[in-house]
Amino acid sequence: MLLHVCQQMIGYTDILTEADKAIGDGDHGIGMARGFEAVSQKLAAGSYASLDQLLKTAGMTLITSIGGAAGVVFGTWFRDGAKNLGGVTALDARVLAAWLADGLAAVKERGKAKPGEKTMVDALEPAAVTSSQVAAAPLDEALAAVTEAARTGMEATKDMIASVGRAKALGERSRSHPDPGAVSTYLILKSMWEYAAEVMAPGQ
Amino acid sequence: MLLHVCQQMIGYTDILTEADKAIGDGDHGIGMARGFEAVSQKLAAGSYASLDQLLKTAGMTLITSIGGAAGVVFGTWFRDGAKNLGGVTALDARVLAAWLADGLAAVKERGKAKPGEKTMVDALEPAAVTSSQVAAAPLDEALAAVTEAARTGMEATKDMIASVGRAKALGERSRSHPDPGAVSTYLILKSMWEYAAEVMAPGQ
Amino acid sequence: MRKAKKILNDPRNVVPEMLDGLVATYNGRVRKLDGVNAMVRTDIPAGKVALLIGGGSGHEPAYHGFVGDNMADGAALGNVFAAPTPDIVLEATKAVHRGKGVLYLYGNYAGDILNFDMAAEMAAEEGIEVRTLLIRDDVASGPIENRRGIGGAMLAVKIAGGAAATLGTLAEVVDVTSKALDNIRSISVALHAGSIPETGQFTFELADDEIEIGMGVHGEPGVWREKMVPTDTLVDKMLEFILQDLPFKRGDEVCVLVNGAGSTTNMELLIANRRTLQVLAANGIVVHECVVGSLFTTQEMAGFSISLMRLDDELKRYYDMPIRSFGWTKW
Amino acid sequence: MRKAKKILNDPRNVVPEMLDGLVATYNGRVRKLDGVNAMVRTDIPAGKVALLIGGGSGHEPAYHGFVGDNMADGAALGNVFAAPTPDIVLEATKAVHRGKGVLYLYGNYAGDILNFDMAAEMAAEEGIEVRTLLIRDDVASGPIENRRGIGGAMLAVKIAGGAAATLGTLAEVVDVTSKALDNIRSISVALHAGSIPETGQFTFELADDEIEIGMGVHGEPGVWREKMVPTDTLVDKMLEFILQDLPFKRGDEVCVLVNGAGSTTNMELLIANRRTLQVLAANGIVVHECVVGSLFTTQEMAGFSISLMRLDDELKRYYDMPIRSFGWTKW
Ligand SMILES: Nc1ncnc2c1ncn2[C@@H]1O[C@H](COP(=O)(O)OP(=O)(O)O)[C@@H](O)[C@H]1O
Ligand SMILES: Nc1ncnc2c1ncn2[C@@H]1O[C@H](COP(=O)(O)OP(=O)(O)O)[C@@H](O)[C@H]1O
Ligand SMILES: [Mg+2]
Ligand SMILES: [Mg+2]
Ligand SMILES: [Mg+2]
Ligand SMILES: [Mg+2]
Repeated sequence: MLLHVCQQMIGYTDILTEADKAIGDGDHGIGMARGFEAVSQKLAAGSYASLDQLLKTAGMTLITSIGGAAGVVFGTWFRDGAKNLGGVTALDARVLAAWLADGLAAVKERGKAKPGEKTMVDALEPAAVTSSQVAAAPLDEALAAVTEAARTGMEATKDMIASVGRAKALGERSRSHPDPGAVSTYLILKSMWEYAAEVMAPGQ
Repeated sequence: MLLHVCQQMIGYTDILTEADKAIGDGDHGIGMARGFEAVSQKLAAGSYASLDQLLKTAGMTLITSIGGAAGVVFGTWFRDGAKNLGGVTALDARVLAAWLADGLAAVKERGKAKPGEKTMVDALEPAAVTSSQVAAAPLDEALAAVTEAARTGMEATKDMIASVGRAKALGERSRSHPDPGAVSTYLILKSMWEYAAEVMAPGQ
Repeated sequence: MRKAKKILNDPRNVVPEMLDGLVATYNGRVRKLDGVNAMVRTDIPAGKVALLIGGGSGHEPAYHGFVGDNMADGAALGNVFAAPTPDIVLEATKAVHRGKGVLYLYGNYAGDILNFDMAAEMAAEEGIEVRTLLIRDDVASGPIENRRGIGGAMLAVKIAGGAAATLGTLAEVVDVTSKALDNIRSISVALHAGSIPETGQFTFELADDEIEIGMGVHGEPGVWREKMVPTDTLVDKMLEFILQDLPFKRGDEVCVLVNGAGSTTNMELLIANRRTLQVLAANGIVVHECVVGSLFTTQEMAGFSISLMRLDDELKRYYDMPIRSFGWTKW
Repeated sequence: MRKAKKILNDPRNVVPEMLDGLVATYNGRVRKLDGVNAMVRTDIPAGKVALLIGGGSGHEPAYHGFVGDNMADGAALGNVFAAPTPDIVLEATKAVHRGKGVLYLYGNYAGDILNFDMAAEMAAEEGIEVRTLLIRDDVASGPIENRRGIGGAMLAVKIAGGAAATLGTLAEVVDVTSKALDNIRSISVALHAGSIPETGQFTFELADDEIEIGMGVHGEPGVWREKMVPTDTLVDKMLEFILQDLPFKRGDEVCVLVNGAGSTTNMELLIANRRTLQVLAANGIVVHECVVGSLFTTQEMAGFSISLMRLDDELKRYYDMPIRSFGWTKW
């Protein structure tokens, strides 16, 4: 599944470049592409006994390959989100909820961004909240709801004025454009959902 | 008359810029404008007892104000051309012939350019030759012939390959464009003729 | 849309390739760290307080070009306009540390803070004391905590480098550098954008007849946009912002940096410098020295910044020290 | 047609205004001559052989930015891309002369020769001995007598400056400088043109996807035009011309200058430097030192040049001397 996310995110480079050009410095697309390219190489290199090992490795790889604000932010989500996943080996809606909840907490702790400040937090928080509500549902249904929540949160960033990160400087000018990191957050979850629905579900 | 030449040459700035852009570095127009602007200010400043004093001053002023190759070349023509004009006070066809002949000689001596090397010499030489043939004619008629000779010489530079000066470097690429200095030479004489024909002649 | 015209190899390798070319200009006085985009001096004395600078690449010679004698001991390089990752900063930290602690000095950008802070935590786990100072010289970017680091950063690095080469403890170096930072003010003007090698795209658009005062090095918005104006009119406006901000007073002594953004000509910078000195003289401000050059660039961005640092005897002593680096050499 | 976007006052005053701004960066070590666009050192020792350089403006920091300690004693400035007039050169000559004669060192351009020669004649009339050496380092401009002076000129000025600061007679300085000139070779590549402030027009046109190898600093034609290529491919071609021209042989020792034309980024220059050193190493040529920067520009022209100077012990001695000037400082 993570491999699919990597491929998708690399494919979204131009969309994210445009989003960051509009309110930032235009490097978000190449940064995410660089990061998920590195993750897919890491995955190819070794096999992982447990899911938390996999996510921690992926997170650390994002942190050490993306750079900029996004590297730490998204890497922290992936890595620290997995800190309470014990040795689980399969992803289900409950695991997803824990990963998003702990990831969100860690990102907020690290980045000091509050909801409404036009960051990826505005997409990740609704996703985490929804995820905890559908923790008993089948994974593909849960991811469908979580993705929709992230999308709504991402859309909402259009009406926000950036007060954190590079885009902060744009203040008023950032209005009416979505936050690039929020877009990435939505696209990451969307890719997971696609995979769960199209690849895993049929198999179950 | 010289004042009229100054005004005209300043007016030709763009034509000369274009000519030098085509085969040189594009500064001939502003250089000549700078030079003749300086000359007209000199003229305004003081009055001159004799023609040779006037021309020597104008020549020295061109040398010290234009810069580049043209400053020395055109200044030498004006200044050294006047070296045998004793204390003549009025310009006639004979004086014109002496000024062009001595000026040409001095320019060739200083610049080492031979006819056919695509420089102002290719316009000045035919002008000097013609001038010596019409030395007995009225000034306006003489200038008409001299101007026509300079124009023909200037036109001929289109078929030449520059082998002297900044444009030299262009070699083949300089073909089919006239030499900017030759254009200036023609325009200077043309301005003198206009003045002789329109302003002086009627008065005589 | 117009793309940038540049001579490069694979744009994804610009940083390591550029770093090789940069290290080579040091004739062995600096080396690249294996595996990470960081460079450090080869001759850092034992027991020296270390100065580490860094940030995104693409601003050459800033920051990495200011590693050198009486300047920074090392630099951590990110990709173009992207903060260096924590592992790069950590490796560089270990490489420059000589037992007396490390001062992190860099511009106030969210990405840099997130990455340098994470590295500082890792360094602490390894028993390395790290102190951090943020460069916030751009008066056009709002209240002090929001201010960005621009051209004046180079003056801060010079003072910090001199202090780190002279003083015995990290705390003392921090004090002197803080004083320098408190006394530096800058303002910039942008004419056109620089581009990111990997995308070939310019980071912002500005009309052919427009300039923007206070625009950030990545296109962050400034104080206002207006039509082209003559140097003197523009410099007068820019200095108004700086002078009233500190404020600089009659009798103050300063050093001046007129910094080019990349493609702005030396001719324009020198003419701006001329006006700057006229205005300072008219305000009774004494100029100790003025520096003109493109020290902090944004690729081929056009524009320039003016920075002033108010000096006292202590700061002047460090400013006057000879330095030797790719970006700035003085004796 | 696209016009250049620049911040200037009246374009007709760029030279004197720029000169004011330039002299100010010297902190009193250089002064402007009254009435003419020339600058000279304030501390030229009695009995010193004098070195005078100059040419058209617009190439800053060349040439006038290379007046300074162990560099030139003075510079005569023309208008943008136009040789200085004889009176300027003469005034500068008188101001730098200390009884031991004056060396004129400048690029091989018709306008410069005509004006400096006329000044030399006037100086002779005043009893000042003048010797002239032309810089002809551009291998792309045909037979030696036609070759133009480009980036390598700065290496020649460095050697001449060192020699003039050290040796007792004009003849000796001429000998050393001639040897340097015989051992310098350069080649350039152009990406787009610079503009003339007074007309706002670019001096030549080059398609968005085209470069021209060997193109002169004023758009003089080069060896060939081609589509954009990667740095390594381009540098390999450029060095081929230089290496075979001297020719440089296995075991030769050289110093290297990778010079930017104006708006080309340090990043591009440093990556070109990296490849240059790789190629030289592969050819068994020893690099004594490499310098990367925009020392000889043509306004906002994009492109760069590579220069090599073959060294022997004598040239190395002068090359290694510390220098201090606006354009190049070394210790
Ligand atoms: N403090 C923060 N907390 C959470 N997310 C942040 C923070 N700062 C920045 N971000 C996210 O990072 C994104 C920008 O990433 P990117 O463009 O790759 O880095 P940079 O801003 O350094 O160029 C923003 O859109 C925002 O969502
Ligand atoms: N050696 C020479 N002898 C005669 N005329 C010359 C010589 N060199 C240059 N010129 C003239 O000068 C003109 C160029 O003048 P200009 O563009 O003002 O100077 P530059 O070539 O220095 O830019 C040429 O068109 C040519 O007619
Ligand atoms: Mg960004
Ligand atoms: Mg010309
Ligand atoms: Mg960035
Ligand atoms: Mg010229």
